[in-house]
This record gives sequence, structure tokens and C-alpha cells, in this order.
Amino acid sequence: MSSEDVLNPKRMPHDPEKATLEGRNKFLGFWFFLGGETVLFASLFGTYLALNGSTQGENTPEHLFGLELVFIMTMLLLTSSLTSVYAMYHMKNHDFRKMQMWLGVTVLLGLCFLGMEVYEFYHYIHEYGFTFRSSAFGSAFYTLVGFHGGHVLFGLSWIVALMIRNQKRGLNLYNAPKFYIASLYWHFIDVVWVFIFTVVYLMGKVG
Amino acid sequence: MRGWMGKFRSLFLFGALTMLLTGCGIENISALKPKGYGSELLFDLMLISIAIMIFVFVIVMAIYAFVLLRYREKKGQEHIVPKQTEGNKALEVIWTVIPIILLLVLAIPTVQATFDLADQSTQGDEGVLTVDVTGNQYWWQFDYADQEISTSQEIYIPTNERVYLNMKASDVIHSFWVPAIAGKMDTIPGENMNTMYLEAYEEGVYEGFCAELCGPSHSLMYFKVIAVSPEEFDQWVEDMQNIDPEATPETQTAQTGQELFNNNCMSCHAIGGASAGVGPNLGNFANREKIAGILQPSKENLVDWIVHPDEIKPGNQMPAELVSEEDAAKIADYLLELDHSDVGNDLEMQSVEE
Amino acid sequence: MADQSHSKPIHHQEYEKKQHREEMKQQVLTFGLMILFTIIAFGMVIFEVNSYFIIPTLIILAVVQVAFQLYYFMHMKNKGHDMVAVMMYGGAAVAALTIITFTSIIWW
Amino acid sequence: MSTAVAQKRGLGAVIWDYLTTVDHKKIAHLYLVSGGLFFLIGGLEAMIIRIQLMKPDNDFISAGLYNEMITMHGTTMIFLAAMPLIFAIMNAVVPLQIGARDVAFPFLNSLGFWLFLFGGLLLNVSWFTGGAPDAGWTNYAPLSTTSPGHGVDYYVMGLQISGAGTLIGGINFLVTIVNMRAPGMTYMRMPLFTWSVFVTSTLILFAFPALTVGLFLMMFDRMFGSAFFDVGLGGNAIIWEHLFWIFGHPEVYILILPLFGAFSDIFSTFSKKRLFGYSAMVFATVLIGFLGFMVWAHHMFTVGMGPIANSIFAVATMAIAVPTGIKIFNWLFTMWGGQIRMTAAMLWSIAFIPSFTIGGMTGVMLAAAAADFQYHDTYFVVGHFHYVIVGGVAFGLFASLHYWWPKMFGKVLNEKLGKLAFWPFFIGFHLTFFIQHFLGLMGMPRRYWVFLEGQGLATGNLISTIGAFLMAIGTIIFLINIVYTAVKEKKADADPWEHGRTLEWAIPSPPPHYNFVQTPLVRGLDPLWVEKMDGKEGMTPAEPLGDIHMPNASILPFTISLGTFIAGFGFIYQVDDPIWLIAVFAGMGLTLGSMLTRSLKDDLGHHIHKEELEEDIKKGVGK
Ligand code: HEA
Ligand code: HEA
Ligand code: HEC
Ligand code: CUA
Ligand SMILES: [Cu+2]
Repeated sequence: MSSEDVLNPKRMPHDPEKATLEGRNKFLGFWFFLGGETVLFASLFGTYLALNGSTQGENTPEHLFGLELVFIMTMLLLTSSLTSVYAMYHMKNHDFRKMQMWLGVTVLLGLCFLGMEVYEFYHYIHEYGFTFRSSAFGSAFYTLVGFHGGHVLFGLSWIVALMIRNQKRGLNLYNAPKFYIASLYWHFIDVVWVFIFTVVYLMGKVG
Repeated sequence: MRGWMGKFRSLFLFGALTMLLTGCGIENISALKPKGYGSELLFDLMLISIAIMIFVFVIVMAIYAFVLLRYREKKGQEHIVPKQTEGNKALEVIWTVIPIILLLVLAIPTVQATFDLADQSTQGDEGVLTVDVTGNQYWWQFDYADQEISTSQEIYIPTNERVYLNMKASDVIHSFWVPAIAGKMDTIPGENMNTMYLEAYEEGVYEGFCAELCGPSHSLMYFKVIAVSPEEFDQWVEDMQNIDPEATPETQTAQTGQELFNNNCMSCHAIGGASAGVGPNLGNFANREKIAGILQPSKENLVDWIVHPDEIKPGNQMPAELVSEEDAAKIADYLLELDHSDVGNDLEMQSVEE
Repeated sequence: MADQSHSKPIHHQEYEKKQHREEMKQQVLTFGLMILFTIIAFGMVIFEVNSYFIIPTLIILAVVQVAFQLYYFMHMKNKGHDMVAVMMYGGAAVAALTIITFTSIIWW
Repeated sequence: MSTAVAQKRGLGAVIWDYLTTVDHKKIAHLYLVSGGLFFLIGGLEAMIIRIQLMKPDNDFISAGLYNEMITMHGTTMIFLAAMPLIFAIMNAVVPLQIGARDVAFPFLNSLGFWLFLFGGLLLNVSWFTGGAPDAGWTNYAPLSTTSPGHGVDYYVMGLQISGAGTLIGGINFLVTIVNMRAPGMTYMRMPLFTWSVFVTSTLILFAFPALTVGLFLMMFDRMFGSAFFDVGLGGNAIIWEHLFWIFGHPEVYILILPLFGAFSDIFSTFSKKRLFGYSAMVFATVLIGFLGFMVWAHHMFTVGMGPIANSIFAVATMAIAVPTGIKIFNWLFTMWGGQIRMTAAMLWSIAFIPSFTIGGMTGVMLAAAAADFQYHDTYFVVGHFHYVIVGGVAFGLFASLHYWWPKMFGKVLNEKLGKLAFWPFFIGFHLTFFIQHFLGLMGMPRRYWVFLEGQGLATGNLISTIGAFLMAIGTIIFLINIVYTAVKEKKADADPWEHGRTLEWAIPSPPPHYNFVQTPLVRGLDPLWVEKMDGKEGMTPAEPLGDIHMPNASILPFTISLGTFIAGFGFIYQVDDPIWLIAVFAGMGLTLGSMLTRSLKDDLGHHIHKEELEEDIKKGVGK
């Protein structure tokens, strides 16, 4: 069987994402990349923690942040993590249509999250005049949260591109690893967000 | 001399090493000719570490030489297949444990010295001098807050006393280094202040360097530490406090010079008292060892400097051609009369022509 | 291309499907716990619970959540993830060192 | 043979071949040529530095230019010469040593190379557009954030782009080594070079992200008005130092570890003995890598971190001497009892031991935190790191090139010329850098454009400059050797050193583009040696002869990297004029478009059929 062939339940490897050498390489390489990303975000978190006191005036974390919005955003992103788990569940059962559907839900949730983040930034800038340039805290805040937002955007584009590309031809051993690592990426984005809402918003509110 | 090190000194190896190293460099510049508490402490630490290193190196080289002499492939023996040794537990333990011991021997005095040099226990005590040091592109400012005086380029300290330095920078990072009496410490812009101390054993003029890359004239950012006896130091403080910026100079040209100076230069420079901070305080200028840290103190050089500081110290903050050459000469006359204290005049900068 | 797939008997298929369902159940449970932790975390801050323990508690909650994500959602608990774990822990160690530094000696 | 075929195909085809290649052996050539070129540029900059410092108060070049010179010398040598040359060796050797047909991600391999090259080119363009970066290779803020002109912007963009390439390369080698080893090649049977590449790649994976972040912050500060390092708005300049050194210290082990691995292979080959204490060597390599992450602040002893932090970092740093010492002694005992054959490769390796030991020992002296108050930012430090870098990395590269040249190009480098190049370089090296330790202690800070008359520094500096000229002569002889060998030497055997122990010596020099006709079966450490001792000719295959799957060539890595290059200019100049945003969008468009193409277009590779292989075997390729 060539990797091009569409999978059907009769001829299914247990882990389609790891059934080929290419798949195993992608799988491992992507995980290693996430190991590196951990350090990348740690550097950003470190910088943020070192600078979150340098507010140059009114716009302190306590003053700025509202928790309602962040709570909703968190719920959206957490749920999107679950929906992408569902997508992978259906991938392992070789149900391509259901996989696509759950990925679609994931994308929708991700978009809502991103929209709210954009609104949040807009709000800070226009209501409080709190920008990237106002203080070292401002720079650190927008950089950390913005890097995460950038990851969300990239993740969404990636998943959408995969969905469109494979819409017609279904699941095979060539694209299964791609779907799998895209979903790993999506989970990792959620992992980072857990630390962002804890360190930036909650701890910021506590002061 | 601190006790345990004194004993080591008498050992042959240390004696020989000390002799060898102190042969290097020039008095009052070289870190190898220590003339103060810090530099001596560090010199001793260097000696210990060098001794350890020589010991290690000799062993490595002995094995190395033996192996290379003994085990070269000889003509006609190309077919021999040597025994494929896998390793040797005992040997491996030895060359793990011995270095660990040697490193401990080095680590203990290192940690001691590190804490010793960071000691600030007497700072702020009655009679203990603290000087605020500010690094600027490319000059040094020294404020004696308690005495309400400030100088530039040359810091006066009493001998055999700890003088604390509170250090900052106004623009970029610099590093304050006086090899012959202490180590170095960075001066950093912003909220961070570093503290170190100087303690010179002998009177003298000690060369100081900026050791952190800070722009084109980084290599021209010299300063002097002038150590004088405590009595002379008190005299100097008094002299400096008595400087009257308004005092009329003696000669006619110098008087015009003063006027020109007040009109053109006072926005950045100060004469006596507290400093404006943009440019050096020129209070006791005529007593300087060097102009701007590098030029010999002659009128010619001074005029050159006033007209074209950019050619002498590329990138420095003082504008070129503020005044004409003639005016500069008059200002120079004035500045060279600013001799309000002769403390330290008898000390000469050590310098050997090669 | 390495090819490990071949037709499998129906009962095997059924077995795997069941396994997947089993795993999915665990994951939904994990999700529930994560939501719970999040609510606790936000609740503690909104209702201004005693602020002495609050920061360590928040951090612990976050770490546990993240462990759930990694081990359940991202399957690190499954086999074949040894090297993955090595690299993730390596990254986490460097990350921890970095953050400790930035919260301790930056302002000395 | 690919080169022979290429010659018949004409220049255009060859260039196209190299632009699109995903073959690790050709990528190795690309890395070698570009890294070698940057080494010459960096060396030329070093010569200019040395000429400026030849005598007191010299004005050969201006102060500003001098700062550009040292910055570009350091940056070029570390990022654009040493790293790529190491990657050249890694690419050429690792897949062969583990019995693989290629790396795990051939496409990414090529992408990594082109990113590095375009990053390096971008950085060097700065010479012609109004000034190179001038804040030192360490680029400390706020000197860098306030540096006028665009020099530092080039530094930021150039390193960001080439750094991305390095990170990709690192991940690639990690996966290659984990997933692609031939049957029987367990971790504890991997040659030490492969082992050290594995550890190095891990270091790359964890160290480079810190640099990435540092460069982003620097870019935001300089180009978009953020305030990370701007104390006026509450920023903190020390953050840069930490980020830089969290990357920077592991980086120096990234440089040295692969060459430690290469030396291990070379010593054992030319002593005709297995490596003494193999498992201790592996352990020491891992330990060095591990400790390498806990010591970065030893570059910041004078920053004012306080005595506690200074002491911790001092002791941690000293600890690295232990695993490194284990290595030194294991090498010595590998030679002990052996049959040492003094080839040029061996000569460089032999010279490495005392040279590196001196450098390591001055490193331990620097690690004594308090004493570093005297050493820091003086020529003592310059002496230290050139001893480890030139005496370790450069010697190692010369040794590796001599050793693996036949595997890369099918010809043994001329031995006579090889030794002739060695001596002036070796003598010049010690002349240049030994005296610098003393200069430093006598009061010569580093990065000094001039030193003054009467400071007692003139003689030492003159000696140092003379040494540098000797090194240049050595380098030039080495270049001559390359040309001479290409023209005059005859084709090399599969195992030109006769005592080859590892898998790469089991296949022809240079190997066919699929490397192994049949994947070999590994039966022990030093697999080829094992077979030789059993009286066999070559390796036993682990699989029947069959079709081989190979990846397809692609131009996309080149276009992706070209896009970043264009966007790089856009970012640098949009500060002056928003019209340059066009370049940003065009460049990013090219990059993202190429990435999308890659993602959406299936690339399933191609097969080399059994019949072709049989044909090759008949011609003697398979052996
Ligand atoms: C390949 C590169 C490389 C390597 C391998 C090393 C190896 C080491 N380095 Fe070096 N270092 C640099 C490259 C390197 N360094 C560079 C580029 C800089 C300057 C950057 C800049 O500022 O621009 C620098 C700067 C630098 C500093 C900062 C100095 C300063 O700026 O003030 C310090 C301080 O601790 C240091 C220490 C060490 C130590 C302890 C080792 C150890 O790993 C050495 C270990 C080896 C040995 C010790 C020898 C063999 C061992 C034995 C034979 C066993 C027995 C030995 C003993 C018991 C001592 N290095
Ligand atoms: C891999 C790293 C590496 C290598 C190999 C070298 C190699 C050399 N370095 Fe390097 N050096 C650094 C890394 C390296 N350096 C770093 C990181 C710094 C710190 C920078 C900073 O402060 O920011 C530094 C700083 C530095 C200084 C200190 C500058 C200062 O502080 O003011 C000096 C001074 O002597 C110096 C000299 C040399 C010399 C003489 C060589 C020689 O070994 C070079 C030998 C090679 C040649 C001589 C090439 C010969 C070829 C030709 C001449 C032919 C040219 C032809 C064509 C172009 C066609 N280097
Ligand atoms: C914009 C500010 C500015 C103005 C105006 C200015 N200077 Fe300066 N001056 C400086 C700075 C800054 C330095 C230190 C330069 C250095 O060493 O890098 C300096 C240094 C000097 C020095 C050397 C000081 C020393 O400590 O050795 C002299 C003398 C001097 N200035 C004289 C003058 C005279 C005379 C004028 C007027 C004609 C003048 N300056 C106007 C900023 C200024
Ligand atoms: Cu100030 Cu260098
Ligand atoms: Cu280091």
C-alpha cells in the first residue's frame, strides 16, 4: 500500500500518524520543536516578570485587567483543546468526516478567542492609552500575549489549510501525521495560555 | 598580609611565580603589581589558581610526551594490532576525583574573596568615605556627597582606608577598573547601583580604565586614582570646598577667557561645587594629570581639545568649534590657572618609555 | 515507504475502537478537571481569597493543568514518548532556570 | 559519481542542482564553501584588528571602524564560520556513521542551510550600506539600542534569520539520530562524533530560543519603539545580557562538542585502538552539555549580581573542568599502547590537546569569580577564548577536514602540504594568543582601538600581530592544498586510512547519493572494525536488495530564505520610510507562499529501482 491510498477501517495501522518513517520523524521532530518553544516562551515570561513592575504610572496590571473577558477566552481555548482531541479520536477511528467537523469546531473557537484578544488590545489602547510604547511593562505585556496570539493565528491558518487541502481526498498515511502535529501545536498553544492567564492576569490582579 | 596566604608565599613555587609575574607590566598600572587590598587579594587568588593549573598541565604534558615518544608506529610494524582496551575503572576514578579536589581547593578561597570584596559592612560609618561614581561617554564623574564637592576624571582617596564607591552610568554601560589597587565593576544606567571599595596601600597616581565597550572612544576613557595620605586628603577636600567659581583670574587674557567660558561652556561644565553632569567639572583643572584623560596638560593640547574634541575622542558629547581658535587660547589661559589645590602635585604618574 | 499496515480482522478493529473510546472517556474527564481548576483559580482571585497562599496555589493549579494537557491530550503518557519526555523535561528545566533568574537576580 | 555526472552537465545545471539539492552530502559542500568563505572574511577582519594593534597610538583604521571590525569579526567567526563549518562536517558524516540514507528532514536540512546563508549575507551587506554593527558580538544594550545608523539592525535581522536556520538544523539532527540508525546501532554503539552531535543538537534546541527572544526584543526596541532596554521608560539593560548569555554560553559548547567527538574518532583511528573509556566519554559529553546551561552568568561577574549568585555560578563553572578532564585523559589513554600514525589529521589533533588544556585552564581561572574582577573584559579573556576556540574549534575543523575530506570529495588531501600548513598556523597561534594573557593583566582592556605609548604593552602586541600573520600563511597553504589535491591527487579508496572503524568507511569515497545500497547490520561499537577483525570485507547487509526511496529536490528552501532576506531589508529600513514596508510584505509573501506551497503540494519522493542498484553494484559502487 502506498501512503497515498485512502485509509479505510479494514486496512488501518493502529497509529496512522506514526505508521511511516516520515510520520515518525515528523512526530518526533515536532515534539522537539515544542521543547524549544518552551524555552522561547520561558524567556518571554521571564522578561515579563522582570518588567511587570515598570509601569511608569497609572496603567498597572491591577488597574488594567478585567477578569470576565479573560475567563471567557480561557474557556473558549480550553474547549477548543477538547474538540481537537475529538478530531484526533476520529482520526484514529478513520472517520475523516467527523475529524473534519471537529477540526472545524476547533477553528471556530480559536477564531472567537482571537477576536476577543484583538478587542482586548483595542480596549487597552483606546480606553487607557496603554500601548506597546508606554512603558517597559507595556512592551513586555504586548510582546508576551502577542506572541501567543501570533501562535494562535498561525495554528488556525495551518489547520484551515490542511482541512481545505485534504477535503476531497480524505485521510491517508501521508497527511495523517500532518493533522496529528497540527493538533499537538494547538494543545501547546493552550498550554502556554494556561500560564498566561495565571501569570499575567491572575497574578497581575493579585498584585 | 592575610595569614594563610602569608605562609603559602614562602613556599618555593609561589615565590618563584610571584617573582615571575610581578616582573610584568608597569607600576601603578599592572594588576600583577598589586598596591591595594583588592588587587592583592586577587593576585593571591591568581597565584593559587595558576599553581593548580601548572600542576595539572605538567601531569597532562608528562603523559602526553610519554605517549607520543613511546607509541609511534614504527617502520615495518604497520600490521601490528594493539590491544583494544575498553577502559580502566581505577584510572577513571583517579582522574575524576583529583580534579574535584583541586577545584575545591580553588573554590574555597574564591568564594571567600568574592564575599570579601562584596563586603559593605562599614559603609556609612562615621569617617568612612563614600564617593558616587558616574560613568559617562567618555568621562568619569566623582561626587563626594558628604563633602559637597565633585571632580571629574581624577578621584582622590586617602591611603589605607576603605573608600566605598556607589556606581552608576548616565548613558550606556561602562566598567570602572583600577588594576593596581582593585578589580573592576560595571556602571549601569537605570535604577541599579553597584558598590565596590578601594583601598590603596601607597600614595601614588594609579591608572584607571573603562573596561566595557561603550562606543568609539571606549579606549580613551581613562581616569586616575590619586591616593594621598589622609592628612593631605583632608587638605584637598578643604581646598576644593573653597573654590570660588567667580574668582577673577590674574592675567587679562585669562579674564576674557573666563568670560568666554561662562558664556559658552557653563551650560555643560561647572567650576567647583556640584557638577552639572553634562560635562566634567573643571574646578581644579590646572592640577589634572591629563586633559580629557589622555592628552598631556599643555596649552597647545588644551586649545586643540577645545576647538576639536571630536578629533581627539571620536563620538564624544562635547561639540566641536564652539569657539574660535583665538578664543580657545584665552579660555585655555583661564582654565590653566584653575589651580586651587596642589595636593598630589608631587606624585608622578609612573610611565616608562619603551 | 515503510509499510506496516495490512488488513486486520474485524475483532481487532473492534478492540481498537473500544480502546480509543476508553481513552476518549479519560480525556473528557481530564477536560472536566481542567475546567474545574480554572474556575477555582479565577474564583480565588475574584473573591480575593487570602493572598498569602494564593500565588503558589495558582501556580500549582497551572502546572497540574499543563500536565493534564501534556499527558492526556497530547498523549505523553502513551508509550513511544520516551525521547519526547526527555526533550520536554529538558526544555522545562531550562525554562525554569530562566524564570528563576529573571525573578531573582535581575534587580539584585 | 555525482560530481563526474555534474561536470558533463554544464555549469548552469550544477548550480541548479545545488540550489535545489536536499542531499545531505551536497548540503555539506554548500556549508563548507560558504562557511569557509566567511572564515576568510572573519580572518581578514582579524588581520585588520591585529594591524591596528601592531603599535601604540596607531591609526590604521578609525575608532568607529575598529568597533565594527571586532563586532563583525566575532559575529562572523562564531555564527557564520565556525557553526556552518561544523554543520558541514555533521551533514557529511552523521548519516553515514549511523548507516542512514539521508537525514530525517532533507527538505528542512536544505532550508536550514539557505536561511543561514541569507542571514549571513544580510549581515555582511551592512559593510556597504553605511556601517556594520558596532556594539561588539555581545551587542549589550543600551549601547546597541542607541547605536546610530542601521548596523545593529543588520545584526538583529541577520542573526535572527541564520539562527532560525541553525535551530532547524539542530532539530533535524536530533530526529535523524533518534530515528534513522541502522539495525543494531544502539545508542551505546554510536560513534562518539554522532553522540556529540546529538548532545550539541540538544543544546541548540534549548539555547537558540533565548537568542531568538533577545533578538526580537532588540528589534522591537530599535524598530518599533518598545522599551525593554530603555531605562527611561522603566526598561532594564541587564535582561539582554542574561538572554544573550543563556544562549551564549551553551553556544560555546555547541562549538566545541562536535569537535571533541571528531577528535575521539580521529585519535582512535590513528592509534588503531578503540576509544578508551567509551561510556565515560559519552557520559562526560552529556554532562558538559547539561552543566553548560547552568553557568552563563560567569560572563557577568562584574555586573553586580551579588556575592551569592557570583559564588554559585563560579562553582558551577569550575565543575565543567571535571568532565572535560575525563575527556582529555581518555584521549591520552586511547593513544597509550596504540600504534600512532602521524597523519595531518592526527597532527592537528595532537596539537589540540595542550592548546585546549591551556585554554580550559585559563577558563577555570576566569571562573574564580573574584579574580574575574581583574580578568574580565581584558585581553586575558581574549587569550582564553581564542585558546579554546582556535586551539579547539579551529584545530578540530582542520583535523576533521583532513580526516573526512576523502569521504566528502573522494580524494585524500595532500599530506605534505597538510603538515606544511600546520606548522606556521600552530606556531603563529601560540605567538598571537599566549602573550595576550599577560597583556590583559598588565592593563590592556579588550575592545581597545588603541593602546598608549608608555603603558608597557607595545612589545607584546607586536608579537601578537606577527603571530597572526603566521596563521594567515598557514591558512593560505591549506587553501593551496585544496586546489592542489583537486588537480593532482588520485581517487581515494573507501577506507583510505586503512584503519577506518566506523560505518562511513564501509562505502565508497564519495558515497553514491543513496549512501548504502543495503542498510548495514551493526554488530558492535566500531562496526567496520568488528567486521574487519572477523576477517570480513565489508558490512553484512540488514535487508535484501530492494528499491530505495529518496526525497525529491526542491527550490522552495531557497525561495523561503530569499523571502526572509528581502523582508529583512524591509524591516531595517521601514523605520526611515514606510515605503519599505512593501519589501516586508513582498518578502514575507514569498516566504509564506513558498511554505504554503510546500505544505499543500504533496512531495512523496522517488524510488531508485533495484535494477539501477544492480547496475551500480556491477560498476563497483556497492562494494
Ligand atoms: C569553544 C569555546 C569555549 C570553551 C570550550 C570554553 C570553555 C570554558 N570557559 Fe570560556 N569563553 C569562551 C569560549 C569558550 N570557553 C568565549 C568565546 C568567551 C568570551 C565571550 C565574550 O565575552 O566575548 C569565554 C569567556 C569565559 C568566561 C568569562 C570571562 C569574562 O568575560 O570575564 C569564563 C568565566 O568563567 C569562562 C570559563 C570557561 C570554563 C571554565 C571553560 C571550561 O569548559 C574549560 C574546561 C577545560 C579544562 C579545565 C581543561 C582540561 C581539564 C583537565 C586537564 C582536568 C583538570 C583540570 C583542572 C582541575 C583545572 N569562559
Ligand atoms: C570562531 C571564532 C574565532 C576565531 C577562529 C578567531 C580567530 C582570530 N581572532 Fe578573534 N574573536 C572572536 C572569535 C574568533 N576569533 C570573538 C568572538 C571575539 C570577540 C569580539 C568582540 O569583542 O565582540 C574576537 C576578538 C578578537 C580580538 C580582540 C579584539 C578586541 O577586543 O579589540 C583579536 C585581537 O587580536 C582577535 C584576533 C584573532 C586572530 C588573529 C584570529 C586568527 O586565528 C584568524 C586566523 C585566520 C586568518 C588569518 C585568515 C587568513 C586568510 C586570509 C588573510 C586570506 C584572506 C583572503 C581572502 C578574503 C580572499 N579576535
Ligand atoms: C554640550 C556640552 C558641552 C559644552 C557646551 C562644552 N563641553 Fe567641554 N566637555 C563636554 C563633555 C561631555 C566632556 C567630556 C568629553 C570626554 O572626555 O569624552 C568635555 C570635556 C572638556 C574638557 C576636558 C575635561 C577634563 O576633565 O579633562 C575641557 C577642558 C572642556 N570640555 C572645555 C570646554 C570648553 C572650553 C567649552 C566651551 C568652549 C566646552 N568645554 C563646552 C561637554 C561640553
Ligand atoms: Cu566607557 Cu568603555
Ligand atoms: Cu561561558
